[in-house]
Amino acid sequence: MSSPTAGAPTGGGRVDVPGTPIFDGATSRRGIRMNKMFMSLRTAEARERFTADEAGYCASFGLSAEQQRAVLDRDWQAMIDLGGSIFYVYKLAMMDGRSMQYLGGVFTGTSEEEFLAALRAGGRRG
Amino acid sequence: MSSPTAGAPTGGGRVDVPGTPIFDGATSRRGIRMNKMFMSLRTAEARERFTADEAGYCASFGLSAEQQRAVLDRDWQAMIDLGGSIFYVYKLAMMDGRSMQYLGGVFTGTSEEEFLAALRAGGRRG
Amino acid sequence: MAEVIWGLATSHVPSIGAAMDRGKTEDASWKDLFDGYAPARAWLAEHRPDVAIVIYNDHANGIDLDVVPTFAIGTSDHYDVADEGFGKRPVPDVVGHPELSLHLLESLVDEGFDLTVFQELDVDHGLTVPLSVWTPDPGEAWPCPVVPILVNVIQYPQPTAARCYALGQALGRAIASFPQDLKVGVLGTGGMSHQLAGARAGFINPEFDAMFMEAVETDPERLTALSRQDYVREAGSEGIEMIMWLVMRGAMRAEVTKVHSHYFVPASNTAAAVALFDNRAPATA
Amino acid sequence: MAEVIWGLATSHVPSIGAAMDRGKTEDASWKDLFDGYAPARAWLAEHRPDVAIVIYNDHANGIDLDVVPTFAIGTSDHYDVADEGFGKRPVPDVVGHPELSLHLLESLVDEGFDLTVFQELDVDHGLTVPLSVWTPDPGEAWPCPVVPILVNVIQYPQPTAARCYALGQALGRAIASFPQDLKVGVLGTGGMSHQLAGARAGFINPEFDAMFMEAVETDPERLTALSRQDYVREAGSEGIEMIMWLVMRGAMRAEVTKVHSHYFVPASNTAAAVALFDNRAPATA
Ligand SMILES: [Fe+3]
Ligand SMILES: [Fe+3]
Repeated sequence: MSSPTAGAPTGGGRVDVPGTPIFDGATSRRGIRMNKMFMSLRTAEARERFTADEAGYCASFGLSAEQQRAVLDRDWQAMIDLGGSIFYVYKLAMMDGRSMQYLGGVFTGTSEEEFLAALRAGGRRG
Repeated sequence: MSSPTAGAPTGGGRVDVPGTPIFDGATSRRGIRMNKMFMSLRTAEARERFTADEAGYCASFGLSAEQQRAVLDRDWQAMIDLGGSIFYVYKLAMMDGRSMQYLGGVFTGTSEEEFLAALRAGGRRG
Repeated sequence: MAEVIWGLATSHVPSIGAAMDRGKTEDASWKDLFDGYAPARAWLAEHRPDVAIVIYNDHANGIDLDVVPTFAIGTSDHYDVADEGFGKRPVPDVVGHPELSLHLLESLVDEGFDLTVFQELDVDHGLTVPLSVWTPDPGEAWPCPVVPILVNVIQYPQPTAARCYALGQALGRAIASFPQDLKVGVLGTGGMSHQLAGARAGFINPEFDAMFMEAVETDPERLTALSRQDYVREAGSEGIEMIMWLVMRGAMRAEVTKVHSHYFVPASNTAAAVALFDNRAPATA
Repeated sequence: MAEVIWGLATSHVPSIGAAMDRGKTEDASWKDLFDGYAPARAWLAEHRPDVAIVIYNDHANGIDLDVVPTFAIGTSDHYDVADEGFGKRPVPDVVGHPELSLHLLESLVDEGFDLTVFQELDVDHGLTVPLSVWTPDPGEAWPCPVVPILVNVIQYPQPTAARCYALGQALGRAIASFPQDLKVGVLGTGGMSHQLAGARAGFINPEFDAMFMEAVETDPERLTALSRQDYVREAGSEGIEMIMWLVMRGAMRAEVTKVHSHYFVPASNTAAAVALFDNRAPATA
């Protein structure tokens, strides 16, 4: 077996770091309907339709019942667990007027203020 | 300078063969509006709209005046010259009930029957 | 570990599928082609894999020109048969094998192949005609799940023949490292010589095709030394898609055993061929 | 021949663009960051290229998850600024340079990089924030046309750091072989350490960032030896996007001269940095 490509032989392999969701292929497959729904929220017209009937809008994108529940309940952790990519989930958070620091508080079990204070103090350490 | 990739150092470079249109990046850029229009003709609904108003349909896809003229006149050679990919142009030919052998006749200046006969005799030689 | 049990090279001309769908396989203009498939089909029926990997290209049906990937892989569990403009072919939709797809993707990216991932994809005649060549009467379902691998052969710059063969070799290693015991069939599709547009439309080159057919079995490296210019000149502007056979061939052993091959002119504007290779070492006598 | 005159590494955090768009650059929480940009901006204003190549990733704005390319290049003459959900940024659309794009594509594919071609693309903060870091007040137009090169850093498996650096080296050769005399600026974007989700959200690693900042200038090979696991562990799940700096660095000479760098925590959840490198051999004394 030869080395087929410069830049190839080193650096690959799976990733597993505690406390760190990895958005891999299986996760992306699980979340694709929900993520497509989040991406659609870039237009004002879609945001209006979503707001008028959140459950119906979710259903039209084919979300699973669990995913729909997570969205309707604004269960941000569940959205990530059910295949949401943070960049896509954040579209919904923005709609709700929530910041990435608010989400950070949710994910770390602290308040937005505490999370922000930790960032201002130089960030959290692994 | 090292060899960066197996399968890379040989075989590249530009292509120039007489009598042979090369669908390269510049051609594809030139033809993209027209090719997108051709691709849309996969649905019956689009074919109906196209048939009802060919010029209007072309305009809605942003074809250039030359491209629109080529389409309306069924000037198959001009469609290729103006950036059409044969796989896309063929969608329109199919709509018109034209075969790839008919197009072959057009491109080679013979009739469909002569073109077909040449194929049946083993194909044309370069 | 998964193992490639056979490789099947076959043209994917849409009219081959249409002839089957319309019951014309006994017509004078088609009979020799379909008779030529019979020995391959018979052998394949005895050697059913658990999953098939189909190397093909799309033809303005599943992918538009706004995004043109050099190499791509589907990771879905289901691929709809595309409506190419005259209704869907009356064949089953394609069941995927996402676990194998994702394993291949990870291995190939780690080896430095820059694949594009399709999580949703409609598959056109480039994929379904080869499945029909293999299995003329699938009934409700194709014989096994499929992993589609797409190659850009339509828009210059296509990957080089050498790069396609290198992809195939890496694909072979990736298959071998799959943790489950699976028997894998690999289909390399397209070709042989043909050209659809230009003053040279209708071009067929049986000498080049014969050389290619021989070399793909016994000396594939020779085919990797040919440039894009060589392929377009010798095989026609659409015949360059034969580089997809090299992906299949790269995934097989250095020595393979030809089970059957057949060459037929013309299927539409194309020199149509089938070539079936057994990838298992010959049984010791 | 075209020549890389400088390389600019910069974070592309959306809030940096928002702070500029809303006139908040003098606010206490932002002033140090923007003051830190000043020396780079002054030098860049004196060294205007004819074209800029921006290495970036999209964030659910220009590309959806149904198609995920490992590496892609735009070949258009125009890229609209994306509406990310709160209206388009009040900055100019991006003018492309299709001739250079197509030359780079052909060279890179010939070297065995399997790029995806985008003929149409909306560009998001990943591309426009770096342009704003460079040029805070573009007026009607950015300083020069742009070639976008996209890297998948969002969905595992990302390309390895080594593959990104190899792409950069091939990009450097491709730029050098462009027939026109053009001065080229290369922007590597993203980073530095940050993580948005999970129990480790808010993670920042200034020691790793300092090591990376030093090594990207003086010993980039060292950074190519790090695995995906190393990047995610040390830089956070989103900090892995720093591999895009390596594409920029690969396109430059082995020896570069740092003009200026600055490091700032936090811009949103991110350790933000700028680093500007002169690619021309120091004038002989
Ligand atoms: Fe084909
Ligand atoms: Fe980013």
